[in-house]
Amino acid sequence: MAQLDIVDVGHAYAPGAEEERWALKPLNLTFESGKTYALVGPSGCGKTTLLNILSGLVRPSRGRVRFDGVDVTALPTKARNIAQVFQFPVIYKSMTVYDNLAFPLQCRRWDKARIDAKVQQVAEALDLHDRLRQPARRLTADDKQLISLGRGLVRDDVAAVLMDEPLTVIDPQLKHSLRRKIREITEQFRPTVIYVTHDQYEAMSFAQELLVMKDGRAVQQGTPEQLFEAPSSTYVGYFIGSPAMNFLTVDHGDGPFALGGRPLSAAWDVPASTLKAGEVQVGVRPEHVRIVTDPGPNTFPGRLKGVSDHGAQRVLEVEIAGQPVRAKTPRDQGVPVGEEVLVHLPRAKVLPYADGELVLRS
Amino acid sequence: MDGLRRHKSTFLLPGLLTLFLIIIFPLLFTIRVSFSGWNVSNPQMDFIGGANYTAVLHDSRFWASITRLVLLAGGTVLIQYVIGFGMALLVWREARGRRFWRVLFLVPMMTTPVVMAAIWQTIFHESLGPVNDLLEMLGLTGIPWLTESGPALAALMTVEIWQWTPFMFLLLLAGLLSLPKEPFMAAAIDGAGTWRTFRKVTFPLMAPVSVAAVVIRLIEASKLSDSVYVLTSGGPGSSTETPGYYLYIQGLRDQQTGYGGAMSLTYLVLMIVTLTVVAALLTRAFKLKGDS
Amino acid sequence: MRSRLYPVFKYTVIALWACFVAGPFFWAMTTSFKNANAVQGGPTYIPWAQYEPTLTGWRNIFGGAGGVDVVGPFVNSAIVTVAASAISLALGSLAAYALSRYRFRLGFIKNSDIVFFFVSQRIMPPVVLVIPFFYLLQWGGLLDTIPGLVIVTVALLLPIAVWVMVDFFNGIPREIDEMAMLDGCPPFQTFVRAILPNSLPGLTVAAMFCAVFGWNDFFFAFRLTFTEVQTLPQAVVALNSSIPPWWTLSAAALFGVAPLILLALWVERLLSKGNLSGAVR
Amino acid sequence: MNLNATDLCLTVDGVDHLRNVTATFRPGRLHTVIGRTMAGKTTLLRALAGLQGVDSGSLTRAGEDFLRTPVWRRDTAMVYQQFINYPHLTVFDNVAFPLKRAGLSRDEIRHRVQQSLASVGLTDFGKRKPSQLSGGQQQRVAIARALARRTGILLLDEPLANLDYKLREQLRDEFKALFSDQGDTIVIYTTTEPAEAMMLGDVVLVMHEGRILQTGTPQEVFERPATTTVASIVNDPPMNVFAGRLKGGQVTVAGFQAAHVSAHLAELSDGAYQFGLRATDVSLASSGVDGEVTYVEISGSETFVHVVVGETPFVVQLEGIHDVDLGDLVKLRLRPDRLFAFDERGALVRTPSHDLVSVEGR
Repeated sequence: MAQLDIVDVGHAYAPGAEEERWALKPLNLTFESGKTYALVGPSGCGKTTLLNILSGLVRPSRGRVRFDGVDVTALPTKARNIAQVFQFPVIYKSMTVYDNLAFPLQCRRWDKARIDAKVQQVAEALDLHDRLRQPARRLTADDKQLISLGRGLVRDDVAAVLMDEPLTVIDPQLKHSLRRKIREITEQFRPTVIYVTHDQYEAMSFAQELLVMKDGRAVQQGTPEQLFEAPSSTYVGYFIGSPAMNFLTVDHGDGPFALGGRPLSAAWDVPASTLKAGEVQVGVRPEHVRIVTDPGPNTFPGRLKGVSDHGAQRVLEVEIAGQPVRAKTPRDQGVPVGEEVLVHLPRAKVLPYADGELVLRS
Repeated sequence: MDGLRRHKSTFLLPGLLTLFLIIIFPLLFTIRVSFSGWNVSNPQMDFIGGANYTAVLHDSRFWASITRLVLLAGGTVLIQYVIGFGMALLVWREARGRRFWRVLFLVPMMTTPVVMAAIWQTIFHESLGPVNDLLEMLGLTGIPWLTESGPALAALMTVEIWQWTPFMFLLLLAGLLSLPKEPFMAAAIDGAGTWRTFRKVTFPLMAPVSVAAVVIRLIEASKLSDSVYVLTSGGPGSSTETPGYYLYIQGLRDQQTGYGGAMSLTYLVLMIVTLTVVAALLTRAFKLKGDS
Repeated sequence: MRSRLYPVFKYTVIALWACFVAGPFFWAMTTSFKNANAVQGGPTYIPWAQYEPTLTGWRNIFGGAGGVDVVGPFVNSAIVTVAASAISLALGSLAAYALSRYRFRLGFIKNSDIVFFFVSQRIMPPVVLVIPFFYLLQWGGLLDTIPGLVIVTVALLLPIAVWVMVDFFNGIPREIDEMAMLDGCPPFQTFVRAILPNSLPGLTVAAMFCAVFGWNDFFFAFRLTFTEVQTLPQAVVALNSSIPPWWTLSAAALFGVAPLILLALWVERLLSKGNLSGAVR
Repeated sequence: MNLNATDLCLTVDGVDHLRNVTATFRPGRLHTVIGRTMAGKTTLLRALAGLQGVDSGSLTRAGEDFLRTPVWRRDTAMVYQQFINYPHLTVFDNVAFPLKRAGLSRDEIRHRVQQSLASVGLTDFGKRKPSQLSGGQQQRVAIARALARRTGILLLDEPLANLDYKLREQLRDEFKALFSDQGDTIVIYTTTEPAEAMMLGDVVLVMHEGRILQTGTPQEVFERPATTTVASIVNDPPMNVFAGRLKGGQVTVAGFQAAHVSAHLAELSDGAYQFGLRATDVSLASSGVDGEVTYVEISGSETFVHVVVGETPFVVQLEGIHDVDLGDLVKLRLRPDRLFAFDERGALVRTPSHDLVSVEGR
């Protein structure tokens, strides 16, 4: 297990392209030893490029990659001591499960007894110990993915385990259980894991920290809770959470914000001097929007436009001052009678955004 | 797709019937003629029982040609496979001018075997051909390639290898090009060297293509006769005769139609049985069944 | 782990094999410019330096005095190849489509057995077929005619077409067929409008194999056509008689294989684009 | 013209795919068929489309024996889970394909294709090939083709299953508008996701192991699930179902005292029951039943905490994203007033008291 440092790394597939068009814009990152990370973003966001730079498949146009302080930028995959789980399950077809797991150790010329002990230990954790003698090609796709993971885990010294959308070809039905299994195993062995996915569910359920990427940039890094509670940009607010965060354009003078002529206070004060002339928005999660019966501070008259029944929750579509707001309410709260409603936006949960970026508390 | 039963035959039947009609008449004809004494002096569909078959069983020239074919086909196909696979591996990925090499290595299979055999005949010519010229330049003595049985067989094999290694090369290269990248990356990550990667990754992944290529070549090689006709005419004596060529001599040149028919069918059954067994053995050896 | 000698080894092997492959062509090329004296004088390779090149061989094959005509046979070969390939592809892809999409069951006979029946025709040695064909064509008055030869060649090519196309169709999702039917196409239209347009790579590969095997057939032509319809291989082999005029033979041979050498260029392109991979699997 | 299925049965290789499926599908309604993977949903759609024969039963539409009508005359369009389009045709020609088969005039075709592409937001993509589009766009093309035909029957087989969750969320919202006005078309939509079924369906059919277990409005199915199986299928995460005893006004479950009985169960006689409790009705609290966290997953804006109490597993749904670690010891509070009671065989006995009451308007 190692700490991975990305120092000023950027990459362009077409040499000489201007920086705006690089697949990965120069960035600095640190992946701490023994933690699990997810790189998440839509296709083309640069997450796969970053993964390939870590695995040595792509040599970055600039910057250095360090594993535990050692510069590995110029080293090929083979010399980097990483493990990788691919989108499509990769196993050695001609070998048994046992031989598949033992293969990396055989390549390293470990002695037989040591290999055996290690393989047994890992197979136990993967729940494959009763199938060690079976030909690996007979296993189902999800078990094959576990073998791929296992081939990394048998090596005590593996620097990091990279996973490239490992659930892509797994039956929807089995995705949950495999994801759960992978998580349990990584909790047990604690390798440094970097997990690439386009699926927010997967990323948030799996990783301790997420790195949200967009257009070749790392937009925000943080725990799932941080991304949910304080998205650094309107993009993250949209990307993380379902339904997405509500964003309302507000008026700002010298005093507090105003929405539809009524004052709206946010979680923290934003000095007018920090705001340029650009658009100012506030963001509030649908989970935090409340339909109330009594007027009060941060409470606005709204118009109920529609109701979506999601089962245990309902999503109410409300319009405040001509802007749509969604509120997620528990089912047993029922649906308000009539069109006119009062909407409360709890002050502590209303975050200010200027030009799409969170305005930091000064 | 149920409810479409009426339509499915409309697609299949034209092709199936055409082939059936083209094949079935000759087959029935051959079966019938094999029980007759039809020959050049007695062109009649009489009935003489299994006499022709008894004669085939005792025809040592026929059985010698069968043995020869087994060695010839087995040997050349094996060599074709090894060279074809080797060349495909060499020009598979990074290689300077690989597209040029690929085209060049494909050319012989495109050329007409009999036509090229005629050229080969000039190449192996004892005094005027370049092979002996080359040997002499190297300080060796020339070899009477086409007039002594050992060298004649060697010449025949050389021509076969030249002609058909490209076919192996084509199938195997196409197979290699369709392999996914990931297993090779996984092997690199696991620390496998070149030889281990070949043995544990490339070769197993190529097993289905390999089996298909070898079986197809064996089928085609079992019919070897055109090149023999042009190159050695089965000679000297009958030392390079293949069953295909011997059948031609008996059935067509000497017009022993009845006897030739019996021999054809014996040969056909032998080939079908042998090739089926070989295909099954290869398939099992590479554990292709039950693969997901 | 690869040593520095590896590239040296690699390109040496490639070069050696390339010499072996190209050798006969080089020999034929150089011989085609010789005359009787140059051939009788023992093997020589380099024109001007070792012998004086002449165009006798090439003149002979294009109707020069005392030569042979290869243009007529060339045309015959082309007609037979194109016609037989076209028929085989049409019948073969129809049958292959049926075998790929529908389940057939006739007693113990299943789809795979029918595919095997098609492919197994390749095992038949031509000699087995040629005698009965002789009588069959004679009876139909088709002996020594182009249609006769086409029919026989179809028997040779149809198995190839079926073999390639079944695999190819298996690679096209069935949902495409289903969708076309839902969109209002009866089965035949489904095949023509939705499947065939997506099968070009497969058809190309099948056509390539058909062309090679059709063009290169010698045995059937040799036994079933004589004077009226001679194909190119026949014409060349006829030159290979007792006193070989090697220069003419070489020129004719090169002329006969040239179209197919061009085919190799095209096959390589298919290969590089990955179109052949599906057909091989 | 209703589509009536009666006692449809299909067994393939000894596995029952359809078991006595009887249902009436009505024009102008959207029917969602909800069930787990392999429940027989796809088989049902394929049987309705004529792509799959059945062993017995009948299928009629306006007096016509539909089972004898070939696929190409069933007036049916279908959208697959995989994004199926004609690879060789442009987007425009893909949508126009069925219209040309139907023999419409060129102007009419052009008009309809443009209208249809506009409705799925692909107006400017007509000249592209499907392979040049993203997965979401390919699926939109498939939907546009299905809509353009204005068929009597429109089948959608888990059309969102293979899309990212953000896209799924977006298309789900669009579908609501798209299918709200389908004139006389019978729309049948299969899904594994309760929220999708509830949100889109006018009628919900719950399918399991080839059978239709319950048919009703989303509300009926959600609030009065006929059996424990239905209850677990229509809730996401599945409803917690546990065996217990009712005795002297107390509910006991496998050794722990779960709850006092609230009013709605008061009249029930003592004895063995199965109880159901939605994940939203279990919470982590400072006092309550002791349990251990076995797994945590995050889905959109909710955290699902899997807790095991003794031997009984529970799923707790928390709003928002919370940091809970595997192995944490927690206390659960079960809401007694939200308990569903089923008999030992799983049939519904009582529902929580005030469910249907608070629902008004819409």
